[in-house]
Amino acid sequence: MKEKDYFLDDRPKKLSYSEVWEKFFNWARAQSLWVIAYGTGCGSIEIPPMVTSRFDAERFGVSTVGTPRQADVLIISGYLAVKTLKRVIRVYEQMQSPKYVVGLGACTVNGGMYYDSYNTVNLVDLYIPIDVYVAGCMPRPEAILAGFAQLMKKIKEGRADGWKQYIDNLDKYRKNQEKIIKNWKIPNYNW
Amino acid sequence: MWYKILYAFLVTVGGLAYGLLLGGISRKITARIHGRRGPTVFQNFIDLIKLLRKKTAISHGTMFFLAPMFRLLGGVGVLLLVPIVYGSSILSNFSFGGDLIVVLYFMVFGCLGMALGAADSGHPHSALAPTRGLAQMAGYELPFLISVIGLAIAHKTVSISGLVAAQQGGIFHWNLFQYPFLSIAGLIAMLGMYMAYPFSVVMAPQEIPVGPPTEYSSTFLSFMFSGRSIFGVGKYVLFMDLFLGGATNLVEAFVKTFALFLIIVFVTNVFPRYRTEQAVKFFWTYPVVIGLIDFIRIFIK
Amino acid sequence: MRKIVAIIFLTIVGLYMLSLFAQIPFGKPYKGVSEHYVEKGIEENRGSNLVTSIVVNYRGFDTLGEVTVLFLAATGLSFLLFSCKCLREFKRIRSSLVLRTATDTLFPLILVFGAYIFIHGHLTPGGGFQGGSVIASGVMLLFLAYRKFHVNHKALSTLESLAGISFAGIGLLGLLYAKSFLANSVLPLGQWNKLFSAGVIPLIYIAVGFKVGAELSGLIADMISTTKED
Amino acid sequence: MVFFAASLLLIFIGLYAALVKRNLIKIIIGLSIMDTGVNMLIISLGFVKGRTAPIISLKELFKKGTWLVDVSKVVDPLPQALVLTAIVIGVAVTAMALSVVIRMYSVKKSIEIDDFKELKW
Amino acid sequence: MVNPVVIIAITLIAAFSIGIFQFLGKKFVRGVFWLTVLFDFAAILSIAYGFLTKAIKNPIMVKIGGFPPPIGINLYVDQLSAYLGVVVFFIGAMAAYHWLSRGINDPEPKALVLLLLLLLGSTGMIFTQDFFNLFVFIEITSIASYGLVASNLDSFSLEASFKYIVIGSISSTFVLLGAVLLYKFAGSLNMADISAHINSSMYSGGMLIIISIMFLFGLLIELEVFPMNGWALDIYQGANPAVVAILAGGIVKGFYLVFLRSANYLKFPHLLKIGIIFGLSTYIVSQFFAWKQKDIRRLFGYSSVGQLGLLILAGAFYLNGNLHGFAKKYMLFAIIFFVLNHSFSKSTLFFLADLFGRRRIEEWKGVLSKNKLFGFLFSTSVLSMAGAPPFLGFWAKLFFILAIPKEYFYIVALVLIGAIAEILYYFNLYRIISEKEDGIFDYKGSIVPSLFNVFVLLGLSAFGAYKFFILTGLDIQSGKFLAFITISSVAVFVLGVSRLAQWILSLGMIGALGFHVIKNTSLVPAFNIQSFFVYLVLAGAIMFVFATYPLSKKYSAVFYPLFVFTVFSMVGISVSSNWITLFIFWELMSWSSYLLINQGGKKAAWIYLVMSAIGGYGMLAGIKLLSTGPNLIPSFSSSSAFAVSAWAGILIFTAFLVKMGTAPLHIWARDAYGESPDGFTPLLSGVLSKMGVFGGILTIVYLLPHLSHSDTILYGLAWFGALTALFMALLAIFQEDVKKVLAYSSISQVGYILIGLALATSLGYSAALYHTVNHLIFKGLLFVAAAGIIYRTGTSYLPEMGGLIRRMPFTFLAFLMGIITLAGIPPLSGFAGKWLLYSALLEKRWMFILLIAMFASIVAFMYCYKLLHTIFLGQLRDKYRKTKELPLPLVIVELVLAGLTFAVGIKPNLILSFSEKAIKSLGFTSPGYAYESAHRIVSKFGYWNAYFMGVFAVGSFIIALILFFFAKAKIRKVGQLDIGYSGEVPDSPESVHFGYDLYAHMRRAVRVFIYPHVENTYKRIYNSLMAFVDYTRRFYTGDLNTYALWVVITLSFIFYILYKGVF
Repeated sequence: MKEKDYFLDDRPKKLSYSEVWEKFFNWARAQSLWVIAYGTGCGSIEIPPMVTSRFDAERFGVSTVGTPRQADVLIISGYLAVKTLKRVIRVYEQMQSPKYVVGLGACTVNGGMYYDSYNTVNLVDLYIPIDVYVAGCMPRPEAILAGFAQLMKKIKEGRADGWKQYIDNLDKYRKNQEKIIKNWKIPNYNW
Repeated sequence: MWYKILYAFLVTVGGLAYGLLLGGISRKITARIHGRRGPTVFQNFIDLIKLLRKKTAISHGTMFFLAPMFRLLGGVGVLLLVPIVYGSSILSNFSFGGDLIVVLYFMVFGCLGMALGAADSGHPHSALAPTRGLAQMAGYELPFLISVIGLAIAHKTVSISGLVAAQQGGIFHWNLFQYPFLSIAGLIAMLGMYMAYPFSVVMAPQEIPVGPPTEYSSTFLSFMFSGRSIFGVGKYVLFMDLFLGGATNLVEAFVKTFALFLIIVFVTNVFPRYRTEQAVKFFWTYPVVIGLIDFIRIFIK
Repeated sequence: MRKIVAIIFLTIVGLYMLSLFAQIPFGKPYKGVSEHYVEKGIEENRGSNLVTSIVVNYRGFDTLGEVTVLFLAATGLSFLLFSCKCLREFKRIRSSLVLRTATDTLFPLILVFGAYIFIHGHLTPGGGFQGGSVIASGVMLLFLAYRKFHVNHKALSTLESLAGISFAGIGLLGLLYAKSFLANSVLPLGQWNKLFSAGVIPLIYIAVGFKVGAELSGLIADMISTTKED
Repeated sequence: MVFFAASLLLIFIGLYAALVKRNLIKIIIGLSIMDTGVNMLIISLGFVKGRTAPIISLKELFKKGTWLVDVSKVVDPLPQALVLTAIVIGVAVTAMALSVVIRMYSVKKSIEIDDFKELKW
Repeated sequence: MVNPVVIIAITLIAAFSIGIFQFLGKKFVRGVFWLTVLFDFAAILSIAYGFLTKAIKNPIMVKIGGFPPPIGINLYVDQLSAYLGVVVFFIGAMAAYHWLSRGINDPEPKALVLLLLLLLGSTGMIFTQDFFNLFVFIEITSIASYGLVASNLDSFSLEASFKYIVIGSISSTFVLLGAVLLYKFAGSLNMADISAHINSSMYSGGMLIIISIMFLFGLLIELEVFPMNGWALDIYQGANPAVVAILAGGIVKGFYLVFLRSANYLKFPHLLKIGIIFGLSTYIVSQFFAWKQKDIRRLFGYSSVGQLGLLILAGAFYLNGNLHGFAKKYMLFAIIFFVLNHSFSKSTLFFLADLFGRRRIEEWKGVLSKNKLFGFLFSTSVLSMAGAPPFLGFWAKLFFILAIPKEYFYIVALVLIGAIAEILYYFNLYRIISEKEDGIFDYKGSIVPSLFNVFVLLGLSAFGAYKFFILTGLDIQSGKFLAFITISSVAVFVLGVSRLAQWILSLGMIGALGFHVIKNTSLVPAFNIQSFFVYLVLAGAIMFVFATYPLSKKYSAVFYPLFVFTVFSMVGISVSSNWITLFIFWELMSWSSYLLINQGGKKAAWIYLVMSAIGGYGMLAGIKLLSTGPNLIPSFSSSSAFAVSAWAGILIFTAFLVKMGTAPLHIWARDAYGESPDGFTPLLSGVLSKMGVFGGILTIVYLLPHLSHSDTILYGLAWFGALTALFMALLAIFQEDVKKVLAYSSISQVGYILIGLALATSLGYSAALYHTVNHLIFKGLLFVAAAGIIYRTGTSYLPEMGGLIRRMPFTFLAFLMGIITLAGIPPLSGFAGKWLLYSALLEKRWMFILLIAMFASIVAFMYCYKLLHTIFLGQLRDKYRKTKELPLPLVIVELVLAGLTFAVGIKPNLILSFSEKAIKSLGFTSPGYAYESAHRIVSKFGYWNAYFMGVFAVGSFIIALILFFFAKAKIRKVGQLDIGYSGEVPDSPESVHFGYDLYAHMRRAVRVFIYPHVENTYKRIYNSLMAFVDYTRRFYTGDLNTYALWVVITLSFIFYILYKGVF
């Protein structure tokens, strides 16, 4: 055994699969979106109304889970600080493919009202692939649900392939990430 | 013999489907009580398919790897060891393999396997949850054992078929009416056994993310999921056999298990959650006292 | 408190013992072995002093023990007080002229008297122990009179050893001659009321006399030697 | 009878000293008194009224024509013999006790019992 | 043969001549001294040898002065006085040698004279037949002792000496008065003559009784009876140990003989009363007062005084106890053995105490490990003193208990309680001494005398055992087996030059015995319950001894000998044919296992020993109750001939319950299991506790049917078993030490076996026997694995472990199977036992017990999981990254046992076929269950198909696995810290490992049940007893006046009880 093998350092391999059943499975994936309950910013306050009685996201098969291992969707709920980005990357990488990212609010698009802060990540897309943006500051639950509908549509059509891009272009993403994260102390790839 | 295996396979598949359906119905009812529309009743099937076809999975080690099999095996084993339909040679499954005591102990098999696998993941929450589960088990098993032993002594058998046979001949021969207090104790224990609210501290989805399977994903999780569903059905059938007089045909079995299921769903949706020690203390007081009424009655007789 | 308890319990024990002695006749004739000692004493030993006959002959073994006890005491004392100046706070005082003069005069007489007593142990009241004591009292007188008086320990020790050995040796001779330890059959018994009579009894008593005298003197010397000399 | 009582009294006075007195020398004195009492008692046990001492220096004490002594004329000699031994033993014990006390005095410069209670419990 | 009087004369002459020789130099004096002592010793030895070989038939009578007895003094040397003389001179010579080697303070010739005269005095004392002469010799002895006691010349010894002088004078005053008054009463001083004058009717009047009391009272003072023994204890504490060794080892025994002989000559009718009152009170009081001693010499002093009390009791019974036939003989041998044992071992102890020189017990810490020879001598003496088999003290105690008439059962009980108290303090001392402690050990003086003493003691022990087996007429097979055990363990010790050699030898011996048992059916004629256990023991032992080799490097050289000893004594238990043999081997097992445990946890071992003693002596008391009239040795079957009180059964059962660790007697188990050497724990749990089961079966089958209330007893036992099973399981949950978890688990499981036994039905026995074997398999497995894990990781603390599955996969596999078996989950062998037991309980309708038993097994899951998780699962610590799989022998044993659980799980017949035979040998026709088909076992209530279950479980597991491979995604094995951790990266394994206090929540629920009530009760009892003793021992104020006062008070008390007289 190696001296330190706390972490698996391998990069993820590119996946190939047959397309025959994929359409059916994509349907299933779209109908069963498990969201990791991880609030990265102010927008996470909009998620509870979304899943509870008023807006009832569960009717679309959207439910929350507490662990990245079982989650399909990561919601970037608002502005990302550099520190938070590190955690987001770890959580994202720990999710199992296929996995999707929903960016919530203006902040994820261009930094929003905090665009000129020293600490805000302005373009989240540079660091992790985002499948769906939901505009607004903050978007209301209706808008988030609309975003989920968009995501489902993308999944069913097989276009929600952010996870694939991430694997394919991991070096690029890593470079971007390491550029703004000063002390990179997380493993090479978070399994 | 070989046809038995075929039927066993069918029963397993049927049980899985039934279990998933019941899960879906439960979610639906919960949603309705919340005033939501809720997912479709088939949501659990969809979830299962999704999980099966996740593209990656991680494993932490051998026990982590094997645990879902244990889980599934435990569930299937319990379902197959209890006779579903009284008198049917086919649907009594493998109940010749052992009596109630065997089933009671075999029930632990899957749970232990799952707990071990979970602990192998090295996640502290995964280990915490089984300890809660085992503590709670020590809680609910006491009233459950009271009712089981009471029934066994009363009917002079521990064979499940024998117990069912003793309840034949009309609704008032059911243990639920013959030994109401034992049955109440047993049914309260059943609530604990299903780890639903108010006894859901084991699986507490948010504090210790879903408990033991925290680190499980993809196919592993789908196996655990299906194992859990089948296990649930097996337990319904067992309780049906114990208290509701078993079933003479499949429809009756459906009706009776569904009735048991409803009890759980309704209790679950109206209660908050107990802490572990509260749950244990609860089980060791009210249901035990209730159960002991009949227990002592049988003891004196 | 202790006194009261002591008196109470002593009274209880005393009453029990009184009740015993109340049953013992006082001054009434005796029976048992003493009859034999009195009746046959002269015939068997020829010593006029029946007590001496008993002490040295009938119960000579006791006497051997008794000598041993005294020897033990002397040995033990010199063992415990060996080169001990335990009582160095106490000085021997200078004695008066009268005492010294009297001692000078009396000491030979005392020695002679002591010797007389143990030599005639089998004829008159007295014996080895008594004679020895008398001799030792003479030695004590010397100690009282002369501050710097020392006894010759070596000589005393040799004397007492020789005396002791001769007592036990006489006993062994008895064993040799009469198949019985301390048997009075080594020497002829002689005639009643004569100095040379009663077999080995006078010999034993002489040995005892020397021994007791030496031992008691040693005792006194040992004790006095613990005080300060100047 | 008076002899018995008196010597018993002596014994008990001696015992009393051993039981009560706190001075080691006084205790030894008590033991000596006790010894004396015992010796007196023994002697008085051997006494027979109207008889002579067991020293046969007169012809009259013999039975006619024999060397056998007339028992009815002599007191019991045995207790006297025993007492002789007892006295010597008493002397020896006293000597030992005194030497021990001398040593004790040199250790603690005291001859009170209260200073010699180290060995207990 | 030499004329005894020559001994005295020569000694005297020598003593006198030293006065001259001292001027020639020390060497001459020593020469004279040694010559004399050797001559005396040889002379007495020749006499004693004459008696021993029956060359001298009648007691030797020596006239002194040529006068026949009543006129002159005479010596009377009988067998006992000759033997005692030998002992006195031997001890005297040893003490003199010892003292000389230590250096005698200056006037050495005087000291030698005193020594010589001391020996002379005591010889004369035991030889003479004249009351006054006796007094003279007593005085010689006393005065010599006065001087010798003071010989250290420090304040302690002087104080002791002065106290001795005063009390001794009082004592001799009474002896003298008594002797003279006896003369006045009977007209003679000769003992035999007086005896002829006395008949017991004379005691109705006041005179003789008061005289006798005075005489005997004087001797009683010298015999150090309570409450007049403060001076004696002060001597033991204060005086020179060399002197004390002679006093305690020889002189006091002389006084004892004289006392008994005088009482016998006086035909004293109240001797029994006196013996019981004073002997017993002395024994009990001193054994208890010794508890609080801080000074080792005073502790030995209390022990000596206690032994004397026992001797007085024994002597009183011998002379006056109306014993007949064998009982009288037994009592005589009890006395002889007591005397010998006490003389040799106590003098050794005093020598050793003197050699090391420290007084306070704390300062003795670690002595045992620092000097092996010293340790050996000390251990042997202490063991013999405390009555451990096969040493002499044990045979003495056994003879004594056997000989006491059954009407005096309370004496048996009190003596045994005293013996327990004795073990308590002796081994508290031993605990301190055997602790590990750094530092330099040096002693001044020669160890040779102690060595001699111990060798004699060992020889005498062998003689004692021989005499015991010959006299009692027990089966000689057992005696031979005892010899075999001893010889083989000594052989392992002697021939085993290295641990490897010892290991091979032990393996070979156990294997050879096993082979012998299988080949030669003389030991176990037909397969029955006994051979069942023989096989069990041997199979378990060979497996566990095989596993020990890698661990043995850190064990001391006595580990393997003791291991072999324990194993063979268990075989002895299994083949014993009557209760006494059972008891002997039982004690052998207890003591040897105590010594083994003592290699690890000292305090734990102490508690184990005390509990074992309570059990063992309880058993002896029960056996005593079983004996009837002339039948002193109750055999198993003879006990069925009559009805006995329920107490016999209960008392006998106590021993077994202790070994099983049943609830209120379990307090030893946790620490003893937890802290015993790891190599021994499997045997302790797997086999040794099963001896309790064996005994339980014997008791229930042979004894209980004949007792009154047998049903109640059985039901009570079942409750004890059930509650043990439950509460020990509850306690196991909260332990944080792997072996302590397993310890509680072990006694919890044995609780199940007890339930099975208490059922007393054939199904119950089936369950019990099956579970016995099964428990051996899985608990042995678990303990072996635990031993290996502790060996590899260096800790037994569970929170320190974790993640070891990655390093020890085989061990994990075996451990997992062990745990599944322990939990009783179907495919493996554990379930069958549970099923049989529950069926048996259902059959008997013991519903509540069934409920508790089943519930306990549910609770057991909690600690099962805890063990697996905290050891093997979770995060692997950095320090264990390089840890290897367990050593090969351990892995082999583990895997063999794991394979067994699997095999038995699928085919329970592997065990059941044996247990059926065993049950049939108990007189049952069927095992209580039936085979419906080849594998389907049916009881009255239920059924179960082990084969199917196994195949089903394995088969469906494989099917599930295959299914999984069809459905699986791309699986990556990740690192141990790759866990979902709220986006954070854990910094170390420790920070994310959950291993401490797993059941904190459960603790809140069951706090009241797991509070150590029982343990605290024991502690409270012990502490209050301690406090009581600490307070009451102030009785010995150290004040001379008080001591003297007690003498007077005692005298008035004796007068009062024996002669109402004036009051």
